[in-house]
Amino acid sequence: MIGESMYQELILEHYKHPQGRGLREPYDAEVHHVNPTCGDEITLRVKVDDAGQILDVSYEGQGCSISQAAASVLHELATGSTVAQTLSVVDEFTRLMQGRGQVAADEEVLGDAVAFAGVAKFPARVKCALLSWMAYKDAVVRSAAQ
Amino acid sequence: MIGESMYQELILEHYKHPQGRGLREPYDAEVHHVNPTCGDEITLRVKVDDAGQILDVSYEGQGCSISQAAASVLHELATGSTVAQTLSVVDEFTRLMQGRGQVAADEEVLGDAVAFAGVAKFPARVKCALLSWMAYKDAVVRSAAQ
Amino acid sequence: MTSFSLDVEKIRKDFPVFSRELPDGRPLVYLDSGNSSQKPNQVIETMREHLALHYSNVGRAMHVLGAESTEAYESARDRIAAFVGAPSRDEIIFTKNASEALNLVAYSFGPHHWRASGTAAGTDPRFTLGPGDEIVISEMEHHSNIVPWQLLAQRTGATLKWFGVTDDGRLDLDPAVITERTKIVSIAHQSNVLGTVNPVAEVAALAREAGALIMLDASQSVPHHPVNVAELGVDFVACTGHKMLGPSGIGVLWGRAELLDAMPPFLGGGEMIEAVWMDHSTYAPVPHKFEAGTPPIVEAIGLGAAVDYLGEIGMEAVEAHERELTGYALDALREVPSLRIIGPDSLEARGGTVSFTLEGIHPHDVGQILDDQFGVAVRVGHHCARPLHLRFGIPATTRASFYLYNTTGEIDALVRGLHHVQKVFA
Amino acid sequence: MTSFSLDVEKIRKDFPVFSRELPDGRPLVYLDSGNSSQKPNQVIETMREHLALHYSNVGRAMHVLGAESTEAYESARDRIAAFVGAPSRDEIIFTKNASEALNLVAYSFGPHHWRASGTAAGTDPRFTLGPGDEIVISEMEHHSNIVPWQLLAQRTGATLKWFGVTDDGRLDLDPAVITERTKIVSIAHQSNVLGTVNPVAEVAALAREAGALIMLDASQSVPHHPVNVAELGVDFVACTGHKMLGPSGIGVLWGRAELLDAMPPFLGGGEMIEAVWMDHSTYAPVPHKFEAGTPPIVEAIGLGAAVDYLGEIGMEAVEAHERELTGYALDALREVPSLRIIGPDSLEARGGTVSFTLEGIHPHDVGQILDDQFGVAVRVGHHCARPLHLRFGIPATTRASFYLYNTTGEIDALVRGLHHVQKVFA
Ligand SMILES: Cc1ncc(COP(=O)(O)O)c(C=O)c1O
Ligand SMILES: Cc1ncc(COP(=O)(O)O)c(C=O)c1O
Repeated sequence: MIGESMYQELILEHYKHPQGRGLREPYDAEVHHVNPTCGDEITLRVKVDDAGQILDVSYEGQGCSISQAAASVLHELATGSTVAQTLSVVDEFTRLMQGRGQVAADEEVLGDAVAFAGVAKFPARVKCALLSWMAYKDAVVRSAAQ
Repeated sequence: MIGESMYQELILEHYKHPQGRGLREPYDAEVHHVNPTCGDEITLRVKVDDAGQILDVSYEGQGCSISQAAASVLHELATGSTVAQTLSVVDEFTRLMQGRGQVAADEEVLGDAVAFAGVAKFPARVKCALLSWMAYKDAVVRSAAQ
Repeated sequence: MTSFSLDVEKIRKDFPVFSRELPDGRPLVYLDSGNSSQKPNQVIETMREHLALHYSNVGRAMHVLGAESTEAYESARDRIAAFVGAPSRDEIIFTKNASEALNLVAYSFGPHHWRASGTAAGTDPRFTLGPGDEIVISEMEHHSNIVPWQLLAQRTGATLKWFGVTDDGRLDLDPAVITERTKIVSIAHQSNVLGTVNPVAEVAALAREAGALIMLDASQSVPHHPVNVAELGVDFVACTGHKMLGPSGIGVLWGRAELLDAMPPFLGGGEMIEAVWMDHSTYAPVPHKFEAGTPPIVEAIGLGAAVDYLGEIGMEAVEAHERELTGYALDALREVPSLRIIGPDSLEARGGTVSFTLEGIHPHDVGQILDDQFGVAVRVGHHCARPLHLRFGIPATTRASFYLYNTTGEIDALVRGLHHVQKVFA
Repeated sequence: MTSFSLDVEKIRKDFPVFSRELPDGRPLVYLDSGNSSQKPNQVIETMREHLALHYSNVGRAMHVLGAESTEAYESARDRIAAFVGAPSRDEIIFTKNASEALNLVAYSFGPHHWRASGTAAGTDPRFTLGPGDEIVISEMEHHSNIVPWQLLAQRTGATLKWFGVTDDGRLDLDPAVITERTKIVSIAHQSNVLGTVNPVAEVAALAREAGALIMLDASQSVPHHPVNVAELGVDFVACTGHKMLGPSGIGVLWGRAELLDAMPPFLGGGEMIEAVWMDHSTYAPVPHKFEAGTPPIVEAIGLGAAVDYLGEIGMEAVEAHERELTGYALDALREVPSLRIIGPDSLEARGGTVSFTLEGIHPHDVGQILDDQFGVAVRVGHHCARPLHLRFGIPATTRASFYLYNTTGEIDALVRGLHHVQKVFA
């Protein structure tokens, strides 16, 4: 059952007015992720400084409002934060998404990303929400490896 | 559901006092049939004269009371009858047995064999009842081929 | 609404789910029967009663409950055989779903060397397959009629070929696809995305001419049209219980007896044998040869109740009702701005399944808002027919599919919902 | 009776079939749970309610009903995983019965040349099999744990070997049977005829030493004992819903995740894929890789309710109760003249299944009269274990099998019936 509408105002806002969209230079790592079940795609770049500060997350993609809005929210949360901090947000977000609606969202950690809590009830949409976040994690790991 | 007890007095009588049991000479054809699901076996011989009169049906076998009694009843019905007559009884008996209890027994044709009507409800027992009758049909066909 | 074919109000009363309210008081508008249908009380009650009072294992048990279960199970086979026009009840094999039925036939083919080595599999030349031999399917197939044949091609080295699909969603019946190397052709009777009903007679004629066997995936036709397997002129037909008012866990394979007899066993186990020794076995006659282990007993009995229900209403009436709904839906959807129907947009040779896209809005969003705001249940995605979507260059569609319990009022609700979706994403 | 372990009177009230009278007013004495068990209201009602109000297809549907069905289906997986002690829920694969689970594993092995040709099947060396390689089973197996391996041996040219059975119905654990050519060992956890519980740890140690995989047919153990698949030290475990208070049409394969990941797909179709193109596919992660097509949704949910029920009562208590019954039955049957027990006649390492012969009376006659005159339902025949009967030189046995709802009074009824049978055929 849908406890609350999945389409929080905040998600629609981000979908209609995506933050930080577009691929920018410079960057340390670029990844391309696809969700084969629904065809959603994202190309994502990160720029990290030596202190582990995220200088930019830039992206381009196509897909449903959830996947697009998730990328936009990610951009806002990550930019200006640190690798360590964002990875723990990614973990919490993943835990929430994979909790099949049984897991309470930690607003302290998640910030705006808490708006996606309703998505967790829909296994098919969880992947949409996670697409950009998994791509981000991948990109950060690769950038560190360089 | 068992409409009536399968163990008609007549069946038990034939089981305890089998008619015409034992393998006898002379004979025109001998067959050996096995029901692999329950291990019932029968060896059966027929002696037919030139006019198509059944002079003897002799048999030896092992198995449950139904298969043993069916052989005994067969011996009584067939001996002294004709090939043509008995084959139509075999057909009627087969029809009854395979009718899953939906088919009314024709007592005129079947005589004592009508006692097996209750068996038709039990797919697993139908083969027991038919074992000797199928063997008989086989033997008669073979004897005619000679 | 008034239906000229069916008393829909009466029918809806048989389906308890329609008496239910969704959260927040939304009514349920169920337009996803192509995915799986709802169940009438007659089916639910038959299953409940059997489980409660008559249940036991079938075939092997000789007591009262065993006899009752066996009788109910085998009588379901009789009724399903009659429903699809099978010449013999023994040609009806119970599987767990249509996918198993399709896989069963695919696994009946073995490489040539099995034949040489006297293996149970592949002893009949019609069921041997090797490099150079061909399997033919189509681009509009459900994954369940694609993947089993891909796996078979991999096992044997045979080549997988397929008919394309035209821009208006019809089978592109290029006669060059089937050749004398073709050993099996397997296509959908009705597409689960396009609604297209394929020209079975023409395909069967091509297959026959080439000496190939032909299988029909009738998962989407048997629930919605009068189907007579004998008249179709094919060798195998698969369908599935849950799409035709029956429970989950039960499917049906029909095959011509002579072929079923020639096929090697598929799953090994209890009930499919005649006699077993440690080093070899002999097998039961069909249908039991293909029903290893305890079958879906209560599920087959439930499906028996479902075909009784459908038979009483009459499949001609079901078909006519869905035709009315489909005509109404095609007209109504044409009015929605930027909506593109994927599949035939006329009523000719098509069933009650309508898939479409809305410009610039992802189907996942369409489906979720329809559900969330209007209680309208449609299916969104590639509907297990990804190659067909690739063919049309789209990742996904929204699909509305109708059944005997649907009304034109529900189609109105869908259209209202689509207008709202467009507003949300404007 | 008074049971020290269970409140049987209370339990019996949960099973509607016990409120039923057989024709002619006979009471029902159900001693055939080894064949299939009866169902409590909790299971029947869960299924009815789901079918009536929450049913839809799983996984693929994004509407309210789809979410409810998916949640119920996947939550059943969670509960079953917990019930059998699976380290991960994703290691629980739903099949249609135990037979399919056993066949699934058998079909995972392919010939060496598949590996060379890069086929999906047979790419992992543990799952390749050829002439000289060995498959090991035992002489006490159910046909469902014999025939799949015979068919595999035929497909690959591997050799089928087996452990014998001792005169008192124990596995003859000749260590020479397993060699370094052995690739898979598959044996019953508990025999469905003898009642014997096999020494899994010893067999597993032999298999491990030889580098072979080991599978357990736990169809007769999971319903009756606390079973923890992780502690058993094996690779695969099969069991079946209908023997453990669940519905027909549902079985379970547990396997170690690492192996399930390495195995090729078995049945192809919807839901088991990641992406499909016309010429190839990629596959979903487990468990979905092995669940092609619409799964037995309501059946899995019913099985979930069954393990909830068993879990609440406690499997230790079920085991203890059956132990009491078995001890009582062995004592009582020993008193019947000319009765011979086939299998262990002590309580050591045995479950609540007692098979026997009566001198000079065919089991088919025994079973039928027990049923007909006393309403006592037992199973007669070879119980899908013909090689075991050949081993003992008998065509068939009569088998009484117990479950949590049985009483010593019912065993008394059996014994009374046996005395009557002897009178009829005297
Ligand atoms: C030991 C054993 N293995 C396998 C099976 C097969 O189970 P199913 O018929 O549910 O496939 C059974 C029961 O029939 C059994 O007792
Ligand atoms: C055309 C078609 N074929 C096959 C299937 C597979 O049926 P099932 O999921 O019951 O195996 C479906 C439905 O999912 C279908 O629509």
